[in-house]
Amino acid sequence: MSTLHFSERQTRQSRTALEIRNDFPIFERPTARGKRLVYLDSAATSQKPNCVIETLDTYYREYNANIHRGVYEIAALATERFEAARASVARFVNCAPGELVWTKNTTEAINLVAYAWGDANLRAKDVILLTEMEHHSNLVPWQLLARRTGAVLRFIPVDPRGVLVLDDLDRLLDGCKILSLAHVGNTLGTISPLERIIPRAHAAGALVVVDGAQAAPHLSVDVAALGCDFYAFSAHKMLGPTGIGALYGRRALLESMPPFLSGGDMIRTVEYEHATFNDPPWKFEAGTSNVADAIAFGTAIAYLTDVGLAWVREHEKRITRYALQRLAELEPRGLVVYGPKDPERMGGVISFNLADAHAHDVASILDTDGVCIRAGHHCTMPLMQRMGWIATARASFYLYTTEDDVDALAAGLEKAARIFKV
Amino acid sequence: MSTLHFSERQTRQSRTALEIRNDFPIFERPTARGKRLVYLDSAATSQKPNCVIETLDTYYREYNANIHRGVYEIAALATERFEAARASVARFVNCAPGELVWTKNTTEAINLVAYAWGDANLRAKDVILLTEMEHHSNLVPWQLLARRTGAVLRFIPVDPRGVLVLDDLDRLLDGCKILSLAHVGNTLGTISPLERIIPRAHAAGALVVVDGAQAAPHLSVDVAALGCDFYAFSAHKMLGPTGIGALYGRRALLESMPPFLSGGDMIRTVEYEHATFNDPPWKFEAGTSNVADAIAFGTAIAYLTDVGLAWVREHEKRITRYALQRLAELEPRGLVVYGPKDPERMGGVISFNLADAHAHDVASILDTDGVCIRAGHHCTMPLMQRMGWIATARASFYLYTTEDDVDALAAGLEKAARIFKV
Amino acid sequence: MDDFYRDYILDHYRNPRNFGRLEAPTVTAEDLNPLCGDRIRMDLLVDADGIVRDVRFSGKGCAISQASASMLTQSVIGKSLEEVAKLRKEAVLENVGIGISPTRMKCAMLGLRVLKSAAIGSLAAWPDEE
Amino acid sequence: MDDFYRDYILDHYRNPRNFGRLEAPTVTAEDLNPLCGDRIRMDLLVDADGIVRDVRFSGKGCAISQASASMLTQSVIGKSLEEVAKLRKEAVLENVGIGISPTRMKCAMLGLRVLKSAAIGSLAAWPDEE
Ligand SMILES: Cc1ncc(COP(=O)(O)O)c(C=O)c1O
Ligand SMILES: Cc1ncc(COP(=O)(O)O)c(C=O)c1O
Repeated sequence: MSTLHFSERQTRQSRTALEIRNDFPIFERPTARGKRLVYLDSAATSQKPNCVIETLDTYYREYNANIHRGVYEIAALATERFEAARASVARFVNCAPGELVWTKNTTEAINLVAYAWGDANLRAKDVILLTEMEHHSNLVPWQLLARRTGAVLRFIPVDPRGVLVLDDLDRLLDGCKILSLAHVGNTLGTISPLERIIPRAHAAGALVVVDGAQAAPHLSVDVAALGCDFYAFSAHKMLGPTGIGALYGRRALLESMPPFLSGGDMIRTVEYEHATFNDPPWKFEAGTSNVADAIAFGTAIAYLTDVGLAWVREHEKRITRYALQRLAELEPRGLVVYGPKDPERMGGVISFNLADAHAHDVASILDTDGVCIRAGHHCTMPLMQRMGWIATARASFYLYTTEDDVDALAAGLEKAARIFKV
Repeated sequence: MSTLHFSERQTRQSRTALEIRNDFPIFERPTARGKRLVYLDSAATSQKPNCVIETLDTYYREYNANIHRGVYEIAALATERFEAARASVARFVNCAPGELVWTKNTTEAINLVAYAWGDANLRAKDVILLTEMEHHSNLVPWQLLARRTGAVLRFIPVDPRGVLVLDDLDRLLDGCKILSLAHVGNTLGTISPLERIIPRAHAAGALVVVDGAQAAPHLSVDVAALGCDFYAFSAHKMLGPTGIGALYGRRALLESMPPFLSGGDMIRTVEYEHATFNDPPWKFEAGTSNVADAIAFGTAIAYLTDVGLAWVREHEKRITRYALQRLAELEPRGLVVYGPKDPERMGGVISFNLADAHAHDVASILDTDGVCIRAGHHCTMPLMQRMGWIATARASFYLYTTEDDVDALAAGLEKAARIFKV
Repeated sequence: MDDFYRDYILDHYRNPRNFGRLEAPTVTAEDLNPLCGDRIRMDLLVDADGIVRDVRFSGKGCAISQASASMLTQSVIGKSLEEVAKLRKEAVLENVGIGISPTRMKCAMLGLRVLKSAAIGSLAAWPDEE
Repeated sequence: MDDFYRDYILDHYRNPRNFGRLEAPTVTAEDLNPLCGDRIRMDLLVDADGIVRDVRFSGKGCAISQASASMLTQSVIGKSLEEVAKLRKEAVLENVGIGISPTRMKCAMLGLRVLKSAAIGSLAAWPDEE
C-alpha cells in the first residue's frame, strides 16, 4: 500500500525533477566506473544548469571588460549586466540593490560584518550570541573578533535532535550587541525559527546577522519580512558559480559602517594621506569585481525564480520524506539518522551513521557506485563534539534530486552494511 | 624610409600576434557599430583565450564539486586540479605551492598583508613606505592600517616623467617596517628598479610587498631572485578569469602571521571558544574557494608559459615603440605623451592627452570606431594631482596587440583632433 | 556619439557661461563624478522669496559635463529653489539636444546633481538613477 | 575501493592491535586529519639505544586510518627511532596490501605521520606529500 503510494508519487514528481536534470550537463556523463552520477552533496555545492555555464562563456567571448570606469561599448555592457545581476539577486531576497554587497562567498560576507561593523562597535564584555550548531564560517570570525575586542561569546543551545532551545533566550540576549545564526543548519538541516528570534534580539538591542548559506538556495527568503540586519549567502550553493556571494545589509548600517577591504573602485576621492569612500554597496567592493561570476549568479537566480522557490521547497520536502523512509528501513542494520527527522522543520539535509562503520568508509563505498555524499564534521566540529559524534555521513538534496537518487543511496548503504557485516 | 622599415617589421611581428589573436574569441566579433574591436585596455583587464574559457566550461560540465573534503570521484578530481593550478601559478613566479595563497584579486592580497601582518606588527610611529605612483589598491589599505595602528606613511617621490627618485631612499627607509610598491605602474607604465630597492629596504629592516598587478602579466617574475617578502597579482589581467588572484608570501612569514579571513576550510580544530589553524597557504583561504576560476587561472598560466614571457615582453616593447612613434606624429595637433617614453623602462602602458580635449571625450570618440582605451585617473588620483593632470587617456597593450591596433588608435586620435578642431 | 561633439557643445566647453564663483553665494554645493574624478561646484544667489538670482559654476571636466553644466546655469536664473530641486534629467538632455550614451550619462548629470544638491541642501541622487 | 574493505582490514578496525596508552611513554605524539577531524595518538617506549620497545596507539577514525595505524604498530617494535623517522608511505601501503584512492591517502597516512612526528620530535610532513 504505502509502497504503491510512493511509486505513484515518484512518477509524478520525478518527471519534473527529471526535466530539470536535463538542464544540468554534469548528469549526462557517467562516472569513471561507468555509473550514473548520484549527486547527494548539494549542501556542499550545487551543480550548475547550462544557462549559468553559458553566461560565463558568453561573457568571456563577447563582452569581457573591466566595469564602472570604461567608456567603451563592451565596458558599458559588462557594467550594465553586472549591476543588473545585483538587482536580480537583491530582488530575490527582497532588498534594494544598494543594500546588496558582492563578496566571494558567505564566509567573506560574515567576516565583512565582523571586521567592519564589529571592530567599530564592540567593546570589552559585550556579548556576541551564536548557536551551538553554527558552521565554522559563522563561528571563527566571531571568536577572532572577540579576541580583538574583548567581547565574549555565548551560545544558544541545541537539543539532541539539533533543534534550538530558546527557553533561555532572553537571558542569553542580555548584554548582547550582535546575534549571528544560521537560517538552516548545514549538518542537521534544522530550520531556525527566525520569526521568533529576531524580534526578541532586536528588543534586546542586538543586531541580527543571518547565515543564509543553506537557506537562500532552498527557501523563499525575504530579508524585509525577516527584519534581519545582515543576510549572507553564496552563489555556488544555489546553481551559481564558485567565487561569488552576497551580503545584504540594512542601508543605514552599510552607510554608517567603515569600509573593510579597501583599494580601487570603493573610493570617492583619494589623496596621499586620506581617502573618502563611495556609497554602499560599492564602498565594500574593493578592486576588480568578479564580474563574470556575478553576472552568472544573476542567471542562476533567474533560473531558480523560473522554477519557483515554492516548487523547490515542496520537491525537497518530498525527497526528504522519502529519504527518511528509505533510511528508516535500514535501522535493523544499525543505521541511525540524526536531526529533527521532520521535513517541515528541516532543509533537504540528512546526517546519519551506519552501525560502527565510519562515515568516511561509508562514503568511499558509496562512491564506487557513483553515489556522492559527504562524510566528516561538515565544518561544525563543536556541534559534533557536543553531540558525541566522531563524524557523520550526510546526504543533501536539491531541485534536481530524484527518488532514484535516494534509492541509489539506500542500495549503496545496504552494500556498505554487507561489507561491514552489520 | 622609416615607414618602410616599420611596415616590414609589422608584417613579421603581426603575424605572430595575429596567430595569437585567433585564440581569443572576442576578436572574432565586430562591435555594435560594425567596427573591428581594437582593445587597448589590457592594463584594466585582459581578454581570455579559448583554453581558459573552455576550462571553466569543462569544470562545470564534468567535475564541479567542493574540494578538500569530498571522498568521491569528482571531488577528488576538482581538488587535484585546484592544487595543480596552485602549483602552476607558484612555479610561474618561482615559489613553493605552500607560499601561494589564493585571493580574489590583487587588492584583497594587499589587504591581507595589511590586516594580518600589519595589525600584528605595526606600532605607533612605525613607517609604512609607499611611492607617489601607487594604485589606490596599494595606498588606501595602508592609510587605513596607519589609522588603526598610529603608523605613518611616507612616499618615494616620482619625477615628472613618472620615474622613482631614489636619492633620499635611505632617509625614507629610516624607521620603516614595511615598504609596498608597484613593480610596474599602471598609469605611466614605469618599471620600478626592484633589484636596487629591495636590498636597501631589507638592510633597513623593512619587509617589502610588491604590487605585481601590472608586472606578472608582462614580465618574467621570480620572487626568489627579487627577494621580496610578498608579491600580489590578479588572474584577470593575465588571461585568467575575474574573481581570482594570488599572494606570494615567504613561508616563514605566512607561518608566523595570524589568519585574516576565517571560517570553514582554514581551520585545524575548532571548539566553541577557540580554534587552531591549518598550515599555509590554506590558513588564509576561508570558505569555499573559487575552484573553477583557480583552475582556469592555471590554464592561463600554461598558455602564457607556452607563448613565453620573453616573447611577450619583446612584443610589447615593439608595440610600445611603434605607438610612441605614431603618437609623436600627433604632437603638432597638441598630443602630449606622459611617462618615461622609453620601452626598455616601461610596460606596455602609455598615458597621454590631446590638446585641451578631455580624456573622456577622446575615449568616447575612439569608441565610435571600436577603439577601447581608458580615460580618467586610473585609480591613481594622488599621482594625477601631483602631476597636475585632470585626467589622462591611457592605451595599454598585450600579447595580442598588433600594429594595426596602434594605427587604429592613431587614426581615432586624428579624428578626435578634427572634431575638437585642434 | 560623434554627434555629441557639435559646435555649440564645444563652444560651451571652451567658453563656459556663468563660469567662476560668486562673491557671496547664498548656497554652494560641490561634488565629483567618482568614476573619473571630475568636479563641479555651483554657487547660487537666492533672494528672500527663494528665487535664484545668480549662479556660477566652476570645476574641470569633460566637454559633456562642462557643456551640460554651462547650459544648465543659463536656464536656472529666475527659478525657485523648489523648481530647481525638482529638475529632472530631461532638462539636461533637452539642453544638450542629442543622445548621450549610458557610460557618459554621469558626466552629463554631474552639473544637475550638484545644482540639485545645492537647492536641496544635501547630496542629491544621481539624476539618471532616480 | 571495495577491495579495501577486506576482512583483515575490518578485523584491524574492530580489533586494533596495540590499542590504548602506555603508562610511561618515552615519547608521545598526536595529530589529526584536518579534513575529517579524525585523531590518532602514538605512545612509544624507547630504550637507551633508541630502539622502540613498545608502542600503543589510540584515537578514533575510519577503517582505513585505524587499520593502517594498527598494522603499523605491529611492524615498529625493534626498530630504531632513526628507522622510524625514515619510514616511507610504502611501508603503510605494503601493510594494507591494496590500492588507496588519493582522497583517502591522508586517512591511510595519519598513523604514520603521527609515528614519525613522535620519532622526529616535531610535526612530520604528510607522508603522501613528501
Ligand atoms: C598597479 C595595480 N595595482 C593594483 C591593481 C588592483 O588589481 P585588482 O583590481 O585586480 O585587485 C591594479 C589594477 O587595477 C593595478 O594596475
Ligand atoms: C551554514 C553554512 N554557513 C556558511 C557556509 C560557508 O559558505 P562558503 O563556503 O560558501 O563561504 C556554509 C557552507 O559551506 C554553510 O553550510
